[in-house]
Amino acid sequence: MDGGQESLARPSSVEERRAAEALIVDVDGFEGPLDLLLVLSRTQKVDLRQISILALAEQYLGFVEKARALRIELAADYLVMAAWLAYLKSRLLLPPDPTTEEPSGEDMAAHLAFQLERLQAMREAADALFARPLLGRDVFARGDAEAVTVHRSTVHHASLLDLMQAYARVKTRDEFRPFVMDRRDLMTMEQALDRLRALVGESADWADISAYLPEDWHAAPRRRRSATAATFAASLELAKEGRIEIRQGDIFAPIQIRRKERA
Amino acid sequence: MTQQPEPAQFDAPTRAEAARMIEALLFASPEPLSTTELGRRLPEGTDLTAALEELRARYAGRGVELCRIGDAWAFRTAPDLGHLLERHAVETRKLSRAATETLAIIAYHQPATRAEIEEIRGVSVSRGTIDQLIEMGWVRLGRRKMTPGRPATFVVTEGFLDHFGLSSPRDLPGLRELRAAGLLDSRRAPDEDEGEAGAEQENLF
Amino acid sequence: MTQQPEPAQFDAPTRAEAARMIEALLFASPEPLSTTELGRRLPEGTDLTAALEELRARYAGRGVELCRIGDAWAFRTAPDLGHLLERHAVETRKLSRAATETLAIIAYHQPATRAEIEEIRGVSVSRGTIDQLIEMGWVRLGRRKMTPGRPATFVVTEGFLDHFGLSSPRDLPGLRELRAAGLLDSRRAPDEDEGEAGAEQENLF
Repeated sequence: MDGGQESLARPSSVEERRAAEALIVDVDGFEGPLDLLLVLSRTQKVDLRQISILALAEQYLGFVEKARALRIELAADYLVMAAWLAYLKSRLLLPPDPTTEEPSGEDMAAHLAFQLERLQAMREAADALFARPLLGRDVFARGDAEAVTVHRSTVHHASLLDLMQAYARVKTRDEFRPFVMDRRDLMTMEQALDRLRALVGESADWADISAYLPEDWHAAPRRRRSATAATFAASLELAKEGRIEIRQGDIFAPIQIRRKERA
Repeated sequence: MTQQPEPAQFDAPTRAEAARMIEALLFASPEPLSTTELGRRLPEGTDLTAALEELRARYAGRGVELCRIGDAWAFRTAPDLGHLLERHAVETRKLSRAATETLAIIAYHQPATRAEIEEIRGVSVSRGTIDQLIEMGWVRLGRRKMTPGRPATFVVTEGFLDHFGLSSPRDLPGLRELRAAGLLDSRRAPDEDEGEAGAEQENLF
Repeated sequence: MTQQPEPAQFDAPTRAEAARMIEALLFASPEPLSTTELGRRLPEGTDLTAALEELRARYAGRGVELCRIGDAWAFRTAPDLGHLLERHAVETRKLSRAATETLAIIAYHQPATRAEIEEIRGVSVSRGTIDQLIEMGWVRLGRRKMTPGRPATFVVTEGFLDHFGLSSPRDLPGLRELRAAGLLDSRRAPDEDEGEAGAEQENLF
């Protein structure tokens, strides 16, 4: 990037020129606008308390201008800081307005100076911390640790209730076999429906549904019950289809069906 | 931390300085250091023997002692303090379902053979399950059964009765009482551990 | 190897005996042991404070020193002997500037909220930075701040103190000067809402 040759703060030495160049090239290298301000402030004075915030604001705004001219994308917080510094600059340059409740430009500048000083202090503190004798680098812990031997023993626990429940569980397993239907004595609704469809067309007269049960399903009560239920369900289905009519004279009276005459 | 004066770089260290250095080296080293190795690490001209002798005397009778291991040196905890470095951790765990059932069957049917237990549980009983109960002191071998093959039987112990607060196995509540107490609902509680049982539990149905 | 008489099981040990025991325990452990942990391991009635003081004096200026780390104690090699021990040095990943600064801010301003860290650095703190410090065992969550939103705070750990050779956060380098210069005050920008301005800055030190 050849723009780096142009100086920001009229650097006198090669180092400073390099630093100014780095400012533009390494925009991503800054840890935010405050960090950038801190770096810029180094070209002014070493003592942050003596720094000219106004000059610093100028430098920062100049930096942002330059970055824009070079079409370098600046993150939003750099632009927010630029706007704020432009505002601060105007407050510092204009005579104070006695009617406003807003803090004076001097107060705002003083706080910025404080922030810079504090950031610088934290940076130095971090360096001081890492300059200490560090564990694993300068100071060492026991190398051959005689780790505490832990003798683990497991005590298994069971209560009388657990025992009784376990016994109850094994002893009653047989009583709880799943119920399996005996298919031989079961008529399905499909079977009844097929049968009924074939038979009901023949009769226009009312007839008990029991008359429709198959011959061999009459005798055994279990088979009769199953067949009756299936035939009844099938007749309901046919009535729904409009093929038959269904009636019952009274509660528990025989259920009768007949072919429905087509209109 | 006390900052010590840096020992002179090129002069041989005094005996006290050398002892300090060996102390730090042996402390930080994961394994014993041989005299050759120590010599390599210390400034030239160090009188190793004298320094090691001083250190050995210094640590004699302390909680940590300087030990010679073959040709090497290391700090070791004084043997009489070994007990401080041990800890006993006791973990309480619920007896597995397989073990509880097996224990219950032995308690209710004793003396019970393995075949009998398997018949009642409907699954085979792993050797480990009975071993565990024996190890816990709740079950022991009873008399062999006078049937073909003379199979071993298992019975519950005094320790078992003691643990469960029973004066005799006859005190165990019968099935009728279990039913009255609502314990015969054989639906499994949802929190029961199926995992352990699973291995042994073939489906009965 | 000198065999010491086994200390009486039920009497409190003498100060010399207690010092021997602590010496063995701390020597064996690479991690600092808290006074609570030491108390648990030693016979009841042991005067820990006196024994630790005796040990500290005994090891002062030696190659290995007794260090206080927060509420815990550990033996560490003397800092001036680091050059002898380079072979044991663990290559640590170099921390990013964001991480070292964040660590310093948490150490000097603790308990510090994320917002406070961001205010000082003038840039948002990525989740990963604090996570990394927590993972290294140098930072942990402190109590929530009693300000609106009850933000979480971060504080440094004993692992931090141990790594940087500090007995307590009060020993942080330059802490006094920084405080005197007002650089540890939580001062808000004059054009910002005064409402929450550090009304409740709990100061640890």
